[in-house]
Amino acid sequence: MAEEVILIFGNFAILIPIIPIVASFIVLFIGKYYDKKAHGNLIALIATGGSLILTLLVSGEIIFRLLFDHAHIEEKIVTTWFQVGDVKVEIGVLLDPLSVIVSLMVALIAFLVVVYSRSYMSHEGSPRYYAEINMFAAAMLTLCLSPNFIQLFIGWELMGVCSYLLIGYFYEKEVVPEGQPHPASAAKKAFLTTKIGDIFLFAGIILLYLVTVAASQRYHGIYHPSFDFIEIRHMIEAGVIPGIFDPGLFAFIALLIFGGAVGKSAQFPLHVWLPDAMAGPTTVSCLIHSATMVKAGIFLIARSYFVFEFADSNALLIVALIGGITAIMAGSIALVQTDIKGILAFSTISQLGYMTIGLGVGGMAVAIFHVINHGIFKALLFLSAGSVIHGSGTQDIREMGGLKSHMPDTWKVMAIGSLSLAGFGNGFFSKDAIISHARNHIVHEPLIALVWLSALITAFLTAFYISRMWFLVFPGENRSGHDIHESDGWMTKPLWILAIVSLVLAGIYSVGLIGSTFKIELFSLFNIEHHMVEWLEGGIGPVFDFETGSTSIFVTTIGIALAYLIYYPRAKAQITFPKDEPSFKIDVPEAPSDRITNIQLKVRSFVRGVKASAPGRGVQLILENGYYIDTLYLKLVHLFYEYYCEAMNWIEKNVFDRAVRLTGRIGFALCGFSKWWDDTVIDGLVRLTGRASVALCSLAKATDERIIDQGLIRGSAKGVMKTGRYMSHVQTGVVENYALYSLLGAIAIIIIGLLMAGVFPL
Amino acid sequence: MIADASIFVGIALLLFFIGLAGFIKSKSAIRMLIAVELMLNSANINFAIFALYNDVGFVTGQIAVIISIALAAAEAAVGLGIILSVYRNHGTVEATDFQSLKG
Amino acid sequence: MITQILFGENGIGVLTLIFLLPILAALPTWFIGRVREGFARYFALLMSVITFGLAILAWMMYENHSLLDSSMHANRDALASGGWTLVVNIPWIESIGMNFSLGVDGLSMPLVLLSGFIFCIAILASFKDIHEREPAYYAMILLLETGVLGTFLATDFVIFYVAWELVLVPMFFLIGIWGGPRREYAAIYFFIYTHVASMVMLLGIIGIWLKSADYPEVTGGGGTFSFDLLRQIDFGAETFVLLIFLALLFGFIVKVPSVPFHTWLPLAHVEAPTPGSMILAGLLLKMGGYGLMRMSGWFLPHALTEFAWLVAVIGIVSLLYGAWVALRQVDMKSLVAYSSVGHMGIVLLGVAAQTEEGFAGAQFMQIAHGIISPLLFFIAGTIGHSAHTRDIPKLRGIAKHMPITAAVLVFASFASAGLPGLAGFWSELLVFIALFEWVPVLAFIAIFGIIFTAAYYLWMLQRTVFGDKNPELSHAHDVSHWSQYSVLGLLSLFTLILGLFPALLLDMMTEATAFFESQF
Amino acid sequence: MSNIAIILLPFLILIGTMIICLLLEAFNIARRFTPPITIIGGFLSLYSVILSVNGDISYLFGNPVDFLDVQTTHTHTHPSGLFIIDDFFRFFAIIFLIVLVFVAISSSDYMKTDYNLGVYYSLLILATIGMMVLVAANDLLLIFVAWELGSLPVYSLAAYQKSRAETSESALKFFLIGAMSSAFILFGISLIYGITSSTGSLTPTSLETVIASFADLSSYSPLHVLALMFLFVGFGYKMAAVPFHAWAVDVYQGTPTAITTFLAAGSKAMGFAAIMRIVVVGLTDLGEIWGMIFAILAVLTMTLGNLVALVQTNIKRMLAYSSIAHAGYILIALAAAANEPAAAITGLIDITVGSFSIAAAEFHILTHAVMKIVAFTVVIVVSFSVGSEEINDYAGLRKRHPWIVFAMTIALLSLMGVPPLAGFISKLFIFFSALYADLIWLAIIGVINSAISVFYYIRVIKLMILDPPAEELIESHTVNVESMKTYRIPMSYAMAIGIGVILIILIGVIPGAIFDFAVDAANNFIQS
Repeated sequence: MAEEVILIFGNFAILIPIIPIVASFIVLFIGKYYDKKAHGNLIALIATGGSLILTLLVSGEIIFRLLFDHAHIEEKIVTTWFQVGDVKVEIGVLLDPLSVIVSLMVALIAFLVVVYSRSYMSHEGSPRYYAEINMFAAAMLTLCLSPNFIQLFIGWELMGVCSYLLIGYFYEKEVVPEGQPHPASAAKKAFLTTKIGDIFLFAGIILLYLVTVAASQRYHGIYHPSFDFIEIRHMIEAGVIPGIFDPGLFAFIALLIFGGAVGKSAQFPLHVWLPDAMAGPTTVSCLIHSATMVKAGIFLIARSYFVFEFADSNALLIVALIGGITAIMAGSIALVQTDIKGILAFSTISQLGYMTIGLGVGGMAVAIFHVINHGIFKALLFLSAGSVIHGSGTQDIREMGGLKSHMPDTWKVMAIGSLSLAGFGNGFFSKDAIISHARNHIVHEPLIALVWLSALITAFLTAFYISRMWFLVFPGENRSGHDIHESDGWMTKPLWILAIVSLVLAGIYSVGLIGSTFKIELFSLFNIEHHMVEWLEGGIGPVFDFETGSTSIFVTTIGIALAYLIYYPRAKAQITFPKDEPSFKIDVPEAPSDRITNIQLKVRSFVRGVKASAPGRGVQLILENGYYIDTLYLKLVHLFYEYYCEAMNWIEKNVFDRAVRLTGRIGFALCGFSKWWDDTVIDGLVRLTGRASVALCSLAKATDERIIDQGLIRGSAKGVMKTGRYMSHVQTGVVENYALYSLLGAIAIIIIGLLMAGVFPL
Repeated sequence: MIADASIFVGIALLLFFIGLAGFIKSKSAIRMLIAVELMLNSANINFAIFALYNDVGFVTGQIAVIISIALAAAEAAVGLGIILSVYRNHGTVEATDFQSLKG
Repeated sequence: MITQILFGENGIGVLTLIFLLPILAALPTWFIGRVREGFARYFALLMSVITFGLAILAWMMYENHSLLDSSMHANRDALASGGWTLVVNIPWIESIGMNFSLGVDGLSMPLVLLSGFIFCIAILASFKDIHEREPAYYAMILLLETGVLGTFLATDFVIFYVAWELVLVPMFFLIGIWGGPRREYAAIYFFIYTHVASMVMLLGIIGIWLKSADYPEVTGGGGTFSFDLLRQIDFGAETFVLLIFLALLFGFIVKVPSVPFHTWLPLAHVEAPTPGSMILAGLLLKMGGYGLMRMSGWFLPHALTEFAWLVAVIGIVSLLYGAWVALRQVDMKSLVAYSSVGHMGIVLLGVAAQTEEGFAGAQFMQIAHGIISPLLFFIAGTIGHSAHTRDIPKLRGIAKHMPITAAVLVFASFASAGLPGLAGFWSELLVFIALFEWVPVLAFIAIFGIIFTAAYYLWMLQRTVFGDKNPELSHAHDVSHWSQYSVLGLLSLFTLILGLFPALLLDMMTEATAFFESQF
Repeated sequence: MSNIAIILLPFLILIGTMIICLLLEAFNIARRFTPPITIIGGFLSLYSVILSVNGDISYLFGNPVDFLDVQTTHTHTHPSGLFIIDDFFRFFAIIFLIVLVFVAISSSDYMKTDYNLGVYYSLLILATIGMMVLVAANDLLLIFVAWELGSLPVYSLAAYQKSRAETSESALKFFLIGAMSSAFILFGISLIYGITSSTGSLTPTSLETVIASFADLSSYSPLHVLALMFLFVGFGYKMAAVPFHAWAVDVYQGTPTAITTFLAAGSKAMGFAAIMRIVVVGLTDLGEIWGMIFAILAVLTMTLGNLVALVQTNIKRMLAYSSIAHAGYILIALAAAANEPAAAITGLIDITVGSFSIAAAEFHILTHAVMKIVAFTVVIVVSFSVGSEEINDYAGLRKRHPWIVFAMTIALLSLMGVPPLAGFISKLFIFFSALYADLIWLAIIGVINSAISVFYYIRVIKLMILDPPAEELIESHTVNVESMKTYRIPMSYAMAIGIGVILIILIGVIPGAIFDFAVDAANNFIQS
């Protein structure tokens, strides 16, 4: 435990999530009446703004203390929520470098998105929208600041719901463009897919808690299990667990927790929901599905990194491999996207893959570093894309082109964002740090080499697809003829803020890099990567790896150059896409040959040749269908729903219900049978007995002749016929028969009585 | 002393079962009534015999016989009344024919 | 003075009042309704609110609330050892030692509060729904209330059984007279199925009575029905006790209901009038859960240990199967009914785990489901009433036609699917903690139920709430009456409150949970 | 003299009432007052019985010399008297008188058009007197006389509506079977007389002598057993225990419903009272023998009654089978009374297994009587209103007669054993008696049977309340549409039904006092 740290603003940190959630309800109920024109935007604005200011104060205070006091800050302000048996759940905030850094980014982007929405959602907005956005911000901030797994999980699930509601925001859409899902369907898919991950996380949390049941006994001497991050970490660090549980179990728990991250952070194989999630408003895609919520998975792993560190090393290897697969897969799919948001969506998945790689190769701090940077530039890119869509009225990049002249602000900020993503702005530093970490890690895990390779290839792909997008959107002539206009200040100002933040960050990193390279004390204060590692992992920051840096700059440059050669229109020429070709999606644009340079011509014809070839077509098809993963899942769900559930339903309708009714029917049949039995069989027996007794009487020679006569005659002559008649009668209604019943009963009773009295020995 | 009376008891029993058999085998209601009388009278034999052989006061059994005869007569009266009304309604007294109440 | 007589140490007892008020009010309700059409509802509402108020008073006494005079505070000494407080014990049939005995503890107190609340809500929900033969209807509801409350309050097996059976008759009529098109079939089915199950339960009760005679040191000789004496007996796990357990278990899981004894439920739910469904889902199912928890924790813990696997398997099958079948349902009410089957499976799982957490989770699920499922049924009923159909494929774009209803439907669906922060989540957390501690494999199977649960709700929402405007629903109108607003508002509010402040419920049952675990 | 008069007051009142009825009839004056007079007389008699409930045992007509002497004692030492007036008598007398009052009430409208009312009511009273004497009898011969007195008027009553074909048919069946059962009883008595008279007793047919001579198991001969079995068969007819039940169904259906009530509620109780007097209490040492027989008969009777009731279409037949089933339940208690009668029940003071079981049986006889009165009275009302006794014609009855339907529902639920109605409590006591006597299997079969019975009762409730009146019903010839529209329920029926329903609920909710009385009666009875 560190020395006592006295925080001023930190005591109010609990308000950070509370402000937006309260505002969320206020907007919902009075948004219709107050600030009517903007659907209650003002309230949301004030709330997120207040939250941002508070976050700035809190994080500023903490970062200041970290930088200058070198204090180890881990401040938990909690109160008991409830307790039942051993289970004690607390609620409150945990202030440490990780939580404040991520919160700061979340609060910033949330605020900017709300500002941006004022204009962007002026027609389609509603109080519901702002309520949900605020609710989301509150949930994400709750998650970031949560001191234990339960609170984290609550924030986590609440985000899922907000995401669900916001993806389905345009639920009343009647028709959707072909190939795109209906918002309601997309929302459902997103929620359910992430839910699959969530249950693994849920299981992981509970198993970890159960581990602490025994561990706490050793640690505290009493049973004091906990969901608390710090508490569990202390237990693990104190070494009380090794004797009880082996790292294999921990690897299992770690992978369960990672399962949650796979869902939320859209890692392979649960990434399928994220592209569909773009059905929501662009602001939502920006805030939730690229900048913040999808980072929650990365944040979660960083938060519980002590589990991964303690666990068997295979756990982290799997994390890294999943990250590698995701990165390269999504990057390659992004190549063929024509929807501007689709490109950015796959790009997000791919970048999340990077972060996962970072986590998997032991670079938790650099992963978070990339979270921050990616948050900034991806928010910038998405908001710019929103501006583009808003201005051009379409999402299809084939219908764009030439926007540069119409949108003076947007093209600039988008260029900054694209460069950053490609690896030239602030994105360079964190991405490079991840790649270099991966490279260093190959020594420990040979398989990481593959991951490293995939990271490098992805760097190339990233540069290529983002350049392709930019080249197709901004330069040249417009291809659709829409009326294009620049967005208003409510939209461009947040863009510029983000762009400037991005540039400033790039500047700071560069200064820090220079500082640490040339050992300049003052400058190295700006080496954020270094600090991140120090704060988050408690170690010494890595030295910048020039080899990796130059390699990645090299592949990035190649990517941009290639894109330039293929897609750059060169002049304000009208270029078209051959729409009749079956796979025109990734086809290169046609343009008058004299307008382009020789080398461009050659490259383009080469690319065309490749694509026209059979393997080329196959690859295209695979990429366009996202490796058929989505199709496979759909098929499976379809099979499950149509066949399995239907089978269950059939069982329900036919087996259980029928069984009950059959029981009833058997019961009734039994009654009928017993009636029949009563009426015919017993009756028959009774008659038989009667006849026997009559015969007995005749043998005794003391009978009335007539009775014998009649009895014998009837008994012999009509016996058979009569029996049949009696059998056919249901109930005779004949009084002698009733007497016969009695006779049988009487005889039986007498026999039983005699036997039981012991008069006759048995 | 029962041993002495046992032959008579046997006869009474036999008579009772003859009556029962008659009751069961008869078709006519009147005949059935007669069979019941037979059964009642078999009990009367018992009473009389036991009074003779066993009873110190000789009284109870014989009183019983008288009571039983009186009751049998009352019963027969009621029974014949009913049979009469049945005959009025159905035109027959064959008990086997009355099967409207069944099921 | 009056408070002394009513609530004091040797007074009538607040629980007696709670128990008797509804049934005594039933006949006046009927008469008032006959005298002046339309007054029955207000009178019934008043009576149920007073009952609820008394339940709250009982709760305050139970909690030794500082607002109350200390003379009204309950004696909580017995709670820690599984006893009851606020006990009422009036000789009923002296010759065989049967007593009219009531009491509350941590297990029954929340359920009593829930019953009081849900009956107020159900009567409110009837305002716009029931227009036919109102006097009789409200009298039936009040009769039902006594039965339900009696089941939870009874501390004697005979009273318990009497109250348990008392529930059947009014419910039979509620379904049979005010129900849907197949109401007669449903009513008969419901009655016969549950009555036969009760008979088996009665065998179990008789069995436990017989068995208790083997412990004269506790009972003072002879058998006993008294909960208080029975819990002091340490029944072993011999064959006879196991048979008793199975007989009682059958009675309870038919009521719960669990697969494969659940077939009456969807039928009854679909055909019952909406308030009837609300009571059915909110309270009648809880009677089964309550019985199971009471039996396994208080009387036959060792038998539960023997049969925990069975209970757990039934629970898990109910959870998964209920969800699978719910996915294919067409009628909204039927879907919610199957969801009830699934959720009550979680109660079984919680009990089977035999730990504090499991017990607390099961009880939490009882209460949470007791609030959420009436809300869902009310919405389904309102939609059915307004749109003239409850068939999911025929509904589309409800959000446009009935925005408030749709919003609450979304809320309720998420609450039911166990969204953290709302009532349903805590029970899942606690039950799964218990399950993972007990048999992790089972827990891993069961946990998939959460996904399927979410799946059928979202699939339902997608097809009903969302989508474009539906011309066929142009006649549909949103809730407009104050009673409807209050039903939606109150139920949603309590869902939220229970989610945000789970301690409200869990603190009430601290002693009960501790006692439950100590039994194993 | 005065003492005797007071003790015999219930009888005297009834006899007086009967004479008044006959006189009114004979002189043809104020005949329409016959029903009220009967009701008042029955009620006064009932009141006098209730007033005299004090736990005393009085022996009457014991010593020929001091014929009118009354001996009141708890611990008698010598045989004394033809009559025993104890709480057992009073309990059954109350049942019979309740039945009488109810039947008189429900007949008053039924018989309105009949011209010899006086005869009808005096027969009713006479049968009641017979049944009461039977319960009070302390001598086999008196028992037989009382039996005949309780039966013969009922035969006449059953045949009372001479013009109805099915009535006379059922009366004939009833009579023939009844006469046969009398023969069985008489034969049994004659055999017992043979046994007891050989011991040299001066009062060979007195119950004390009989019991004493049967007490010694070692001197058993087949004759002992034979005698008992004859008696058993004879009484079995009245109880309608399987296999002696077959007549009951037809007769219940065919007889006028008021008399059916009398049969189901009164005559059946008489059978049980007789068998309790002679067999159950008197011959406890033979418990093993007839305990088993009772148990077997109970199972047969319950099961057959319930199962066959399921497939009935006529409500009276259904109720008849239900009545048979209930006889089975009562037989459970009798079987229990046999098993270990003297064993004490721990926790209960002054109650042995035997007395508890007998009390349970008495209690169930009482509740069964009340339930059947309500049910059959409803059947009368409906048969007048709807003109049908078919169950299917009860469809949608609630629209016509909501109150009647309510009463029928309560009665059927009570028969079903739904708490907190009377039928539940009395059944519970019965099952308990089986448990106390270690006859768990019997209790289980009883519970299962109880579950089966739900099906046919609930069917009627469903038809009455949930179903709409069937279309074909309106057009069917079985239904008198005119009468259905105009029929107003006579006050007398409404009163009978209302009181019955209140009794069902009251007994269910506060059974304590009545059950205590039943236990007292049983204790009292075992002592005597």
